[in-house]
Amino acid sequence: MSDINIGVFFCTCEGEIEKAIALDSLAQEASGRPGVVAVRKDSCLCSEHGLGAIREDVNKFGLDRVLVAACSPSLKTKEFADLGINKYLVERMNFREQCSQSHPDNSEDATKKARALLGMSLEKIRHSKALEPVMVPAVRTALVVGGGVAGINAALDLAGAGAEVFLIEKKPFLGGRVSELHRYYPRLCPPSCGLELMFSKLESDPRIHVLTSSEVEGLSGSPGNFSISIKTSSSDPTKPSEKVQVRTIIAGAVILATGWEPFDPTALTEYGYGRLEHVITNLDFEKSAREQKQFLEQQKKTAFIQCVGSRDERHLPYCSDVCCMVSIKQALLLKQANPDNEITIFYNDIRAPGEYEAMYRQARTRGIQFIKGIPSELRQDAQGKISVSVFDLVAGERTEVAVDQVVLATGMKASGGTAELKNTFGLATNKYNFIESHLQCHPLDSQREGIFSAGCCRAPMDVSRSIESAGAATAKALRYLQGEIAVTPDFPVVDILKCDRCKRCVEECPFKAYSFDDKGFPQVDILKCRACGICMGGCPLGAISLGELSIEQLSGMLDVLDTSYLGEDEPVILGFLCKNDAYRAADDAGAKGISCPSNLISIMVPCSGAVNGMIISEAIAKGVDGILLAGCPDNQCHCIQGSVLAKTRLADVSNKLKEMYLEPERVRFASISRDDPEKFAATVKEYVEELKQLGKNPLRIQ
Amino acid sequence: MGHEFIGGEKLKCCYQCGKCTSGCEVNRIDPSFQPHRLLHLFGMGALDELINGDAIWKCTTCFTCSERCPQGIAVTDILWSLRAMAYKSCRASELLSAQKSALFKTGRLYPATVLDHKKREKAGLPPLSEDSSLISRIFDAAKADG
Amino acid sequence: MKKGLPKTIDEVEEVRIETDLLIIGGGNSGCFVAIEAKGKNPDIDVTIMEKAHIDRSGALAAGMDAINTYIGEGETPESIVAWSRAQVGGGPLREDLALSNAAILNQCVESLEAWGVPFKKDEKGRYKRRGRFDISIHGEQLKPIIAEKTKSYNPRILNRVAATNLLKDGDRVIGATGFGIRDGKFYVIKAKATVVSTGGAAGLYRSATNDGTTSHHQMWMNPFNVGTGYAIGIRAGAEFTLMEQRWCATRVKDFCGPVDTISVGYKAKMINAKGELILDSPRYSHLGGDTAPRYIRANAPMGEWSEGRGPTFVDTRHLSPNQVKDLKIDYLNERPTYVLFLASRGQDPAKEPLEIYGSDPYIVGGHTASGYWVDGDRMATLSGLFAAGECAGGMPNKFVGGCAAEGVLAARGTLKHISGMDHGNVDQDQVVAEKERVFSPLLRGATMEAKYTLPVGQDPRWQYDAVTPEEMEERLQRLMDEYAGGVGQFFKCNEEQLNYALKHIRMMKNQVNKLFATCLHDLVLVHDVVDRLDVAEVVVLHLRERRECRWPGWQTRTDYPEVDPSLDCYINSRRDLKTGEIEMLKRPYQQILPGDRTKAPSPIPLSAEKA
Amino acid sequence: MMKYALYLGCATPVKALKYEISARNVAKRLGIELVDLPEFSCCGFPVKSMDLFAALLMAARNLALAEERGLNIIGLCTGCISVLAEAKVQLEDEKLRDRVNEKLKMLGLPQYRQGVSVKHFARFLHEDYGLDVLRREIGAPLESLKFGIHYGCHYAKPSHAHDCFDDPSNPASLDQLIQSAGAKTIEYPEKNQCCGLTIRGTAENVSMKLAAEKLEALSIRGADAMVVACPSCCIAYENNQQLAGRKMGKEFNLPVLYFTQVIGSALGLKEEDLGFEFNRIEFHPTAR
Amino acid sequence: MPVYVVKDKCDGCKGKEEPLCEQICIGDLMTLNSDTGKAYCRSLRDCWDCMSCTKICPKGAIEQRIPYQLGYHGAKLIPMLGTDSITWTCVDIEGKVERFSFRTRNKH
Repeated sequence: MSDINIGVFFCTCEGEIEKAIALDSLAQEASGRPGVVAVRKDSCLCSEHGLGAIREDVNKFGLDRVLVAACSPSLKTKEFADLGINKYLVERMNFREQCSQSHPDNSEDATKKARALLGMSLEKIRHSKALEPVMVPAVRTALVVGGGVAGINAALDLAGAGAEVFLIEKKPFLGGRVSELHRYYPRLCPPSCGLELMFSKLESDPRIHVLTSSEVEGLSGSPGNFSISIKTSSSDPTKPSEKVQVRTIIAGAVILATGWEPFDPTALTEYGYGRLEHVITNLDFEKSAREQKQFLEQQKKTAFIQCVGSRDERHLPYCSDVCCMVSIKQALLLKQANPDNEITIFYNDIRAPGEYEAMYRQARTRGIQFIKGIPSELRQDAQGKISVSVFDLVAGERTEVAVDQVVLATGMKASGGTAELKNTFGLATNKYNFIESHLQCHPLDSQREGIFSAGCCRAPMDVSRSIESAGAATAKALRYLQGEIAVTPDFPVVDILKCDRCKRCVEECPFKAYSFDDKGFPQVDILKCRACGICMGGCPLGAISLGELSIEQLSGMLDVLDTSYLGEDEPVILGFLCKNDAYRAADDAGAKGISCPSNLISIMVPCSGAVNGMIISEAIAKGVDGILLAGCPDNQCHCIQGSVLAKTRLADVSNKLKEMYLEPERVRFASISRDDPEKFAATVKEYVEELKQLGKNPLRIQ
Repeated sequence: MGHEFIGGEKLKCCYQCGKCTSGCEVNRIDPSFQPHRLLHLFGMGALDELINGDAIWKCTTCFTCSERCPQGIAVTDILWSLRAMAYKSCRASELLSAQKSALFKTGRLYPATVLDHKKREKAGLPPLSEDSSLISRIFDAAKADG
Repeated sequence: MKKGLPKTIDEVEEVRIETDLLIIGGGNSGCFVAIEAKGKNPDIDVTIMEKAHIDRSGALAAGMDAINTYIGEGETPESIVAWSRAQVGGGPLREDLALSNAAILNQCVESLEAWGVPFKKDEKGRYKRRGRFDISIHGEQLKPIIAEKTKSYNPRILNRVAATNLLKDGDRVIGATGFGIRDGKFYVIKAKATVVSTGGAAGLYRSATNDGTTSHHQMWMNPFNVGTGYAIGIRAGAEFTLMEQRWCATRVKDFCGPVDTISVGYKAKMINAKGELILDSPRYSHLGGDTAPRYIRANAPMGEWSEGRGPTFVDTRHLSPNQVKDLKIDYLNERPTYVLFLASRGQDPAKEPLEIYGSDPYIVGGHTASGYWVDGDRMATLSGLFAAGECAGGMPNKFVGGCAAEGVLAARGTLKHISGMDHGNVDQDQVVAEKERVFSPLLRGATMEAKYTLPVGQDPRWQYDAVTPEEMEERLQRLMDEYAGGVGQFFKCNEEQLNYALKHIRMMKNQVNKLFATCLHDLVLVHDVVDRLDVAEVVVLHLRERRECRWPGWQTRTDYPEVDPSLDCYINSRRDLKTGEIEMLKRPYQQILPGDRTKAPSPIPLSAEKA
Repeated sequence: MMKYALYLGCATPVKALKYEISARNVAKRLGIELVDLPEFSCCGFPVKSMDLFAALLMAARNLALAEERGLNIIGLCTGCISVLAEAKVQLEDEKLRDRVNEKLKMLGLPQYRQGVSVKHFARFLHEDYGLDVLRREIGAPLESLKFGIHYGCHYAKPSHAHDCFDDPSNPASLDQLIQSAGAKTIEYPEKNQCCGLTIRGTAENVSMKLAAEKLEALSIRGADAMVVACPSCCIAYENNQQLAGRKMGKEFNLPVLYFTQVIGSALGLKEEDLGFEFNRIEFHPTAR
Repeated sequence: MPVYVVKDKCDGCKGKEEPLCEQICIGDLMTLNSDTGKAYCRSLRDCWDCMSCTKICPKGAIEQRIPYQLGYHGAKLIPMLGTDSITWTCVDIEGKVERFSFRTRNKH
């Protein structure tokens, strides 16, 4: 099918590339290839002049495919996307980072490898298709679940950005946990003022609809057009919920702000909460302080015990983030109310990030005692005095204080509301039952597109950070509230002529993007999909292809790969490199001049989980000596289980190889993190050596 | 390491909150005994200091620290491990050596004297059996590692 | 995956579909019917009813290594027909059908390549010929590729639905009924035209390699082609022809796999125990030696055995290592486990010749001429009913290419028929009766399970006080082998044996209401054996009617050892729907191509062979 | 009739006859059959300080022996019971279990198959026999008496070994047991404090002080007697009472009883059937 | 002809119903044990050894055997499916290994 016009453009990169690769001879070969109608060499293709030249040729020769041999495709993407031709018809060949720069000292092999790359890319580009972003209509309505401080702020911000907002709250009133507080830190102002301000804003904004005594019953549809059914029971507490109203809301995005619950310290019996008088929790403290003036003023000795339940294997294995500052705040309040109040805070580590340190310092200057050391138990004498005996780790000796009250600094646990939504929304939660996300790279995303989390349903955090995260979540959600959503067209497409409906893709998709059409064939919801290609990697029939990279293209590239491009005795490794980490690490290796054997030809894949076993088998059958699948370390995979699945599939192939009396070592997985080019180079070197030991792939000899 | 370190796995998680020592009855009376410090030394690998010192023999094995350690460290078990190591390098306390000889002779910690046997008989209690070789058999079995 | 089974007939869910064209059997020719019909007229509604899954069903399920009919350089449609006629000893053969088929044969074959099937090529880039009309392919994916093409025309595909009978409105066929093997539903499908393309009938006879246990299905033809296509026609009163012309072939011994691959593909000659070239021996040379009609060659090894010169072989000792490799690749493309078989014998064809033996007889109208009596449009004697592939009678030596072409021709026939045709009226009584007939074995099964408590660990069904389909199948196969000229009897039979067979077949037919099933899979087996009985009866009647030896091996009558010129005609049969009796009739032969029917014009020397 | 293997351990049969006698008779009175297994050996507690694996092996040995007879274990010494119970938990690990069983085989002993339960007699009465049933049996409730309960560290600790049947920081079951005998019990801060006997030989001062503090706390609060559930604790408080007093310059005269003696007398058993003659500090519940 | 499913390789195609081997089997013989979630052949006697299931199984969990009555023990035949090719490995009863690798589909 050479009814297409291909233009091949070589960049010398100011000699950087040409010093290792004989571009002229390649250019000559290229011009001889079927379909190639234009070949050009330029000293700097990414320059205005270079790009101009390409555009010119596109018009002059009516090019419908453009092949660019220059730097890594992960660079200069904007420049080469705008060549007057659909960007999916432009193919990049990594001649610099992964060729000239990584084999600087061996221009002969570099050229050989470049030649192989040229052949494969020419084949790949034949099968490329022009793709346009898909525009999906979306409503301008958002749903916010949870009327706490995070939820309220999210609602306000969304409305502020012009969206219609439904704010639903389980309780008959808004405010959440914050309304149970006496003061917030660091400014020690009463929540009421802040809340009242927010409430009035909520009321005055016609775009915000507040539904109290309401709960989410179910969610269907996809981002841009979620349909959520909501049950509202009579908000009047005197009347029983006889009149229950169920309504359906169509929302483009959902922000979860289902908050937290206090940890109940009764479990730590040594502190006798509930058994001993005047042993209270920090939340009890807020309540009393709010309700009875004298609670703070009346002189007494108070001890605070930090980390009660938090950072405790048996209860909350995590740090609850706020307890240190809460105790300091409460201690300060006691001091303010009555300077004679004596206060000791028993701590393990005080965590006061950023400007909170100032409050900590203030507390110390106010004469609040800080003792490093956690008491083991509380004993109460007949007079009700509580004796706190502790080993002062700083003094290196035991001290004992008798106090009138002990405040247990208890932490935050995930709320029951979150747990309920986990099921209705099909969300994932982490092992502490907070909403799961890629903590580091996508902290606000849930594992479902279009659903975001704000405030303490994500992790323990204080008021200011909750408000902050509400703002951030809003910004994320807005993408789905613009009236229409532009979806980049690299999502997978199922070839129902090949598909046998085994459902593997549906099961393995980490984002639950698959559902079934009326004939029972899997269909991907392009809005839930993140184009990780895990379905493409898993399909036993090779029936699924990504827009950017199809099974057809891959097997086409294998067809033309000359497995002895370095000569008969050199092993050839085909590398499938995850574009997030491994591929970039490989680029850096080149950029840093870490030389790397030219035996490896790399193909960039969206995720190591996108590589199909049939492709690997095909490569082995074609005589490739080794397959290197390089992905992220398991816990770093952006597609949650991509690299894990990749390993399982690789294991299947290597088992098969074993049965076939071939060496299972011919397939290998390597975890390469983005910043470890040395490891990448070392891995390849080592693998090449190992393969030399193994000898040629017996199927190559055939 | 093997079974000598039953309970030792989590040792490295100790973040020195001192709760063990705070709750330690012995420390209250003999400040020189500081469980958190033993853990620290153990973590630092200062085994000799531990094994040669007498601290490890002061623990009553009351389990209070193990019960309450936020990191779930089985402090008591670790102390036993240390004692066992001391014992193996012949640093055992006299008490232990005494107990040992009793055990190896009779298979019981408190050997019954003639008088004891009489008393029991008088009180109509069943006679006590003794097995002089049991303990050594068990120790041998334990050593013969499979 | 045992679905909740019905307690009563009424519990069986009914699915009703109205379609323009119903294709029963989604194998090679069935798929071609769909492709041609949809290709010519995308607007018509086409439904494929397939007992298995069209990705891998029918005779091509395991793959195919060759296309046995392709009109290569120097050959013509006429020459292939003449050759085909000679292959069956001068016929009878429907030359009209054969010529129309030959006219479109090549384009069908070539389309396979266009869809992605790799064809072997010679040095000139032409299809690699291994015999006069044989070309070699890598057909491991042949069926999946045909299936993909079919799906691309988006017909309604009912996988795992087995046909049970034709729906009739007077003399006209207006669709068919079937049951869902997975969903347990009863399908009533009305169609303006119905094509039967279910393949032939295997398992009527006991295979020589069947040792009862795990080798029950060790046979050449796909054993799940049980002749349903014939059976539903027989029951509906359609006319059938040449059902006595059984396909008894030479097969590799103890495996019962194809042998042309070797004998044709690698010029390996048949030898006997003494090492004599069988066909060059005076016993066969006068019959044409290597070019003797197919049935002669097929019968030769068994002849040697019966006269004490077995075992017999194809001599592969001249093969080079590369040829052996190619030979194995051919098998891997068609019947992979033959390579496993050789390995399990530790046998190297270049060192030891391969043993051959006679196969059990099959009724396969794509190979011999058995099947529906059809007109030029491939319409059977019942209006609205068409036959394709192995089901269409009168035209032997179709094989893969020819069956595909038959599909195309049948499709064209149906398109003509459909235009301006209504759906006709379904006879509700027939539907109710049929539903009862189809599902009652399940109800019996339920009663059985309720009645007995049985030892665990073994298939309890053997203990039941009723008949399992396996039992009846094995009885039928033994009967046919011993009394209707099976391989065990060197394909020979006589009037008395045939009468005996007939008597016992009818005894079994009286007992089909004792058959029971305890799951949907059993239900398939039940209807398989029921259909086999109907076909077997007709086959035996035909064998009895042809009181001569026209094609020794395919049809050998010990009591009439000669060819009877008065029987140089088609022997046909049709069930009289009133009496239920099968009546036999004769139809004359009509020669179109002049010349000696027993001689094929001498083969043009093949460039491939010179190379 | 409920049938159990009685695990005596080393101390009880030699140092605590009154415990053994009273326990056996209370059991008989309540219709609990206690079977003696002569093969039972030391639980392994002291061996832990020499070789943890050998200790585990000894515990496993005892478990396996009872299991072989199809009997669950009831014990009197809190130390022994917690060692056996802890071994049970450790042996839930399959690898370790296999290793241990392999050794048991070497020793010609039955395999341990996790089919035996281990309980202190007090826990058994509280959990299985049941307080209500017990109350019904009480013939001579000890209304007038006020006891100070000493649980002993291993009674409820390590809690995971004892299925957390009682609160390790603030146990109550023994109090309830004694209360069901009609008597009162004293709440006191030192309740959970250790008797210190185990370090008698290595840190005598600490050991004595620990004992003394508790004796004092209870004397001050006017306890009629201290109630214990472990022979070692009893040695610390009864046998060493004067010694501990002298060390701290105090005079104690606090009777120390086993809970079985108290229950026994409330059940109306005779003093001689409860080993009262072995009480070092004389005490006659009925006399007060 | 017997086909055997290797338990710890088979993952029932994860779909919990109709795994690929069951979809493809021409004889309606392969099916899923809903308790174990693993596939099995419900009637060894009826298998025609077309190897469709063996070829299509993504986990390589299905083994094909020759009935002992016909061929001796120990021979193996293992297919490996690529996108356009298939590679067969055959091991005979003496342990001799042969490999066959060839195209099964042409590119359009």
